[in-house]
Amino acid sequence: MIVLRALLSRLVMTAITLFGVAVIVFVTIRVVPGNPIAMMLPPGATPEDVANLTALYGLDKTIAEQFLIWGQGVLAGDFGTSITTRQPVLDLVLGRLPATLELSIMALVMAMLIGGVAALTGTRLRGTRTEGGIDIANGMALSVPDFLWGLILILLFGVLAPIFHISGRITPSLDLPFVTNFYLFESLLRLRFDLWADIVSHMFLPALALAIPLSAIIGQLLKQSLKETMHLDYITLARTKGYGENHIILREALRNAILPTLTLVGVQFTFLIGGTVIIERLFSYEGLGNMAIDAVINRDLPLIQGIVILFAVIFTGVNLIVDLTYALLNPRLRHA
Amino acid sequence: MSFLEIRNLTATLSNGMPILRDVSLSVAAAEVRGLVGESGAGKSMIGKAILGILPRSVRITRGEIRLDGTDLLALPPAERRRRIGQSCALIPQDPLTALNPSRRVGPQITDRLVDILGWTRSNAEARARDLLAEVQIPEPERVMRSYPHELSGGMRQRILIASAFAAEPKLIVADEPTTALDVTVQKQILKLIAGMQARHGTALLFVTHDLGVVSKVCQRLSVLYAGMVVEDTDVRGFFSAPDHPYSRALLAATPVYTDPEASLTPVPEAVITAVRAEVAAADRRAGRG
Amino acid sequence: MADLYTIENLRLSLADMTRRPLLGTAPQLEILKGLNFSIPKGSVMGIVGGSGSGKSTLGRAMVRLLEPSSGQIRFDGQDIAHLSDRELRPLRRRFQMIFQDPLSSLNPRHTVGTLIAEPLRLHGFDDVQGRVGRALDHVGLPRSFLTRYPHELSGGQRQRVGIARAIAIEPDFILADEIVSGLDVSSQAQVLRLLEDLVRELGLTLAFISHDLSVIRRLCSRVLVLYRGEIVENRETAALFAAPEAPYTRELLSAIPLPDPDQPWG
Amino acid sequence: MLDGRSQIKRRAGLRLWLSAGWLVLLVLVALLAPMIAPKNPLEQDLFAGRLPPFWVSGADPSFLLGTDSLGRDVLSRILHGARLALTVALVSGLATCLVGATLGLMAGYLRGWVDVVISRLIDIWMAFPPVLFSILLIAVIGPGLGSIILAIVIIDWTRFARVVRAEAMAQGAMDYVASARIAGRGRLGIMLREILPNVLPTIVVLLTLEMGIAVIVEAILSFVNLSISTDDPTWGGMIAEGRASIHQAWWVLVFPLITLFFTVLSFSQLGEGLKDRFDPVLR
Repeated sequence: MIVLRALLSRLVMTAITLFGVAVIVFVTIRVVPGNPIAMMLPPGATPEDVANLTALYGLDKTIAEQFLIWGQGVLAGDFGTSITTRQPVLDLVLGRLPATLELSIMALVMAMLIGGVAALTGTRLRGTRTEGGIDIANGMALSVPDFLWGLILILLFGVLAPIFHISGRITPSLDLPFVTNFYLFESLLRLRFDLWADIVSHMFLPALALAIPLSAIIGQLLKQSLKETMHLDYITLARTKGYGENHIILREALRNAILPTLTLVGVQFTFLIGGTVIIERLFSYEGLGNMAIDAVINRDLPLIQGIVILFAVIFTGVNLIVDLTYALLNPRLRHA
Repeated sequence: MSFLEIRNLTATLSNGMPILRDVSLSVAAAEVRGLVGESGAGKSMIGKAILGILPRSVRITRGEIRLDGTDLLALPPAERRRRIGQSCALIPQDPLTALNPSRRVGPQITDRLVDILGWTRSNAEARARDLLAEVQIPEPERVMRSYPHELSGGMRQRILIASAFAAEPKLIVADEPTTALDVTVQKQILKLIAGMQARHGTALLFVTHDLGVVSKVCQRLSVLYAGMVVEDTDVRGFFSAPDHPYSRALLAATPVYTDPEASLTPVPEAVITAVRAEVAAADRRAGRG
Repeated sequence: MADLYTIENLRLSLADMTRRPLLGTAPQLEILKGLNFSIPKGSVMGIVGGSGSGKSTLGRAMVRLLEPSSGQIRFDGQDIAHLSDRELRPLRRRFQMIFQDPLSSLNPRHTVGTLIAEPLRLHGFDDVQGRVGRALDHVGLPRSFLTRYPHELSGGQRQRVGIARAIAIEPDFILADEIVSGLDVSSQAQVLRLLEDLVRELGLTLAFISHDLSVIRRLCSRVLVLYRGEIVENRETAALFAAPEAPYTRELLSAIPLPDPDQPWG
Repeated sequence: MLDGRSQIKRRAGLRLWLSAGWLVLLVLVALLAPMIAPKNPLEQDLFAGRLPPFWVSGADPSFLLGTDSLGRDVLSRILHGARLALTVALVSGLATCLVGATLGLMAGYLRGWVDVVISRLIDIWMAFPPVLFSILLIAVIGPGLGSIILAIVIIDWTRFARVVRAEAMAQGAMDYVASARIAGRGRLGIMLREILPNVLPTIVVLLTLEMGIAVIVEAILSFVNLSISTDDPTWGGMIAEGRASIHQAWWVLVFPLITLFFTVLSFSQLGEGLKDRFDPVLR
């Protein structure tokens, strides 16, 4: 019963967060000094052109009324139509979402691999020069943001030693048999490894750029958590039982050290998704983030709102999942 | 031939500060030896040195630890770890952190029997059930399937004692096993440990700062100050007339409710300076030796 | 002799953090279940009990670090159980506390001098430096300690700074919460002897919380035995040790291992 | 083998000096840019477009680090760009720190409804991708130095609030806070005298980190050309142009990137180095 009540209050909080985000983005855009419509019409437009376009988008009503109309629409799944492309916002957004999700998941996997290996090696070789080296690398990876890593990777592997593609999501010339927009996964399902390799070659550098700072955070958190766990009595006890260091780290310490790191990875994952905005722009990768920048530059209000709300839904969704997995994995809570 | 023989064991911190100073002591088979001293006296360091769990910053610079005739310090690490795993066990201090929170209790008792001693799973589980019964834990079956957080502090300490005796080790190091417990629970645990030690005939090295506990549980004791053994005698002799002035001062400082006036007398300054001089003399001898 | 503290039907419940669900509020756990006792002026009251007996919670309620759920706490005649922080402030000077863990009760960022002087300045005392110096002398610490940081001192020395801070402000009452449990036997004896002298010299009223009856035997004139939030015995010290009435007190006494191999330890 | 602690001190000392050195150099460059820049950063010379750095064949030695596609001197533009970067870093870093740390301290110590409101705000802010939020704000309040600083403060205050709140809560449980209450100190006094001094080292690290992040945010904004007016030399603007002509003129991207890299790194390592200084135990 307690878990149900906890879940309910968690959902209420999620709703408040989403509502808060919606209000902020809705008001921020409309507090524009100038009139957004005026900025979009060609210079020669007459005043009544401006008037009926304003009416069309309901911008003549008060902000509160607009919010209500828009809110009802959103709850019914209608996010309004994009000003620049005249297409429903929902279709545009859901069309680009798979690309961003694939990139984020690939970056997360990379980050967990790099961070995990760094933490385990650092723990296993405590006190040696290697650990010192890992710490310095971690420090640098952490303090330099994904934007710079993206540029560095473009220079290194795009120009100096062109191994990977540095722009776009797939070589345009190829004919695409895909039904969904999940190119990476669908190419695997269709066993089209040629296409898969091409897509990976396009995604590798942007994913790595996103993964480097995240891997440093995961690496440091996991190593710190492992270090604290290694001092506990049950680890000392395991040593007196005759177990070797590797067994102790992997079989006894890791499972307890991972739990606290997991919750923070959840939070960092949402920053990762946020990070795709600039990385997709840098690699001209056709994802949600890239579209968001264009939407803002073109003052496409409905599209901006749609994208921001979707990001917020992803953020709160990921956090919810992380909280639940933490509860399931942690034996103490599992019996709550 | 005594089962455990420590000769001239000397250890220092990485910055050169000595932690153990030329410690020599021997423990006969089935003997209960107390290691007593104030915090920082190095008593638990000796236990950790034997079990090979010294903190990374402490290094043994000289001496031998002979277990059943073999000097553990001369063995390669893997061999030494296996030898300790087979013939020694630890009863830790804090029952709340001595059991892995995300593993069930059963495997934490049987894993050593199966992985290190090569028993079959069924024998190991049968052994675990017997030992849990011996430490008076009701429903051993259910307890083996439960997680540590579902059990009380006292219960967990019993499980750790059962786990230590399960492998029939020849030597058990008990590192302040009851300090974290209430005095009423401490009494039951101490009686339990003493009882099992007698039944299993295991040599027991009992590390504590509490002279009362030593008088109840141990046969012989070594008193330590700043990593140096200042006195090494049998319990009855010690409590009737301790030989070393520091031991006498320690006994006089211990609170005793039956004699409020005499107990709790602070250790005189003179005794401290004298024992410190003794330590300095030992350092000079060791420096030249 | 008038009573400094009179406690009537004191109840206190706290949220049980161990059973707090992932997000909801934690269930309430009653820790003090209706306590009635009083502490005469100038006496040293021992409060003993195992872990979970509520002795620490009682202490914190008496110095109003915690607000009780119900009941009265009369300090020198005035009920302070439900006063607001503002109303409590003028009274705060009169009841002080010494904590168990000397490391966490001294702010690592302040020097010993500041730690002792701060409360004096707060309550507008004059000649602050003089009083700080005298407090250090009282607890047997050299004046050179004024500029030292807590992490540079030993456990025993830190505890003396805690005592100096409490007595500097000339309180009527001091609560000592397990102040020697973390210390070695030698510094334990020194701190307790110091406390004994201070009570006599300054005419203090003291509440001494401990799980160790042997320590209480020496220091306290009366003893309160707590068991799961209830008082099971409240007796004059000598009488309690001579013939304990409550079964739990008897069990506590018989469980203590005295440093004597011949003592029958049932 | 060096004792563990002095080894940490040696490495921390090195890290502190290197990062402080770079930042001092940057401040000097920012102040003296007009005097020391070889060329006028805005002066275009279409005949001298895309000249490589001096050591590459075909270079014009007077353009030490080469020129961009409009023939402007890369070195001079980097030197002038330093001024904007530092201004943004210092001003928005301090402002964000002030707002975020104060709210975090209040939420962490006062708890109650203050904590609920601030935590809810933090949650909402974290649901907003920071880059998108900054671009949106700039698009709304218009480009310019003031709006960049305002945008950074509005977005990044949660970075301080979250950490300071957690630390203030942990401090709140310590006995020295209880003993301050016993001494009769009020809540504000406890926050400033007891809790803040212990949270300061963390705030210092976050502050220098935030300065680094501010420089990056400015670079990103000018990368999507939402920063100051376009012709003013900014590192971000140079990077954007360098990215576009990466195959023809790699140096237009490389040099501002290196400068940005060392600046950000120095800010974060400075924070770590200062933190050790603040901790009396390590001192």
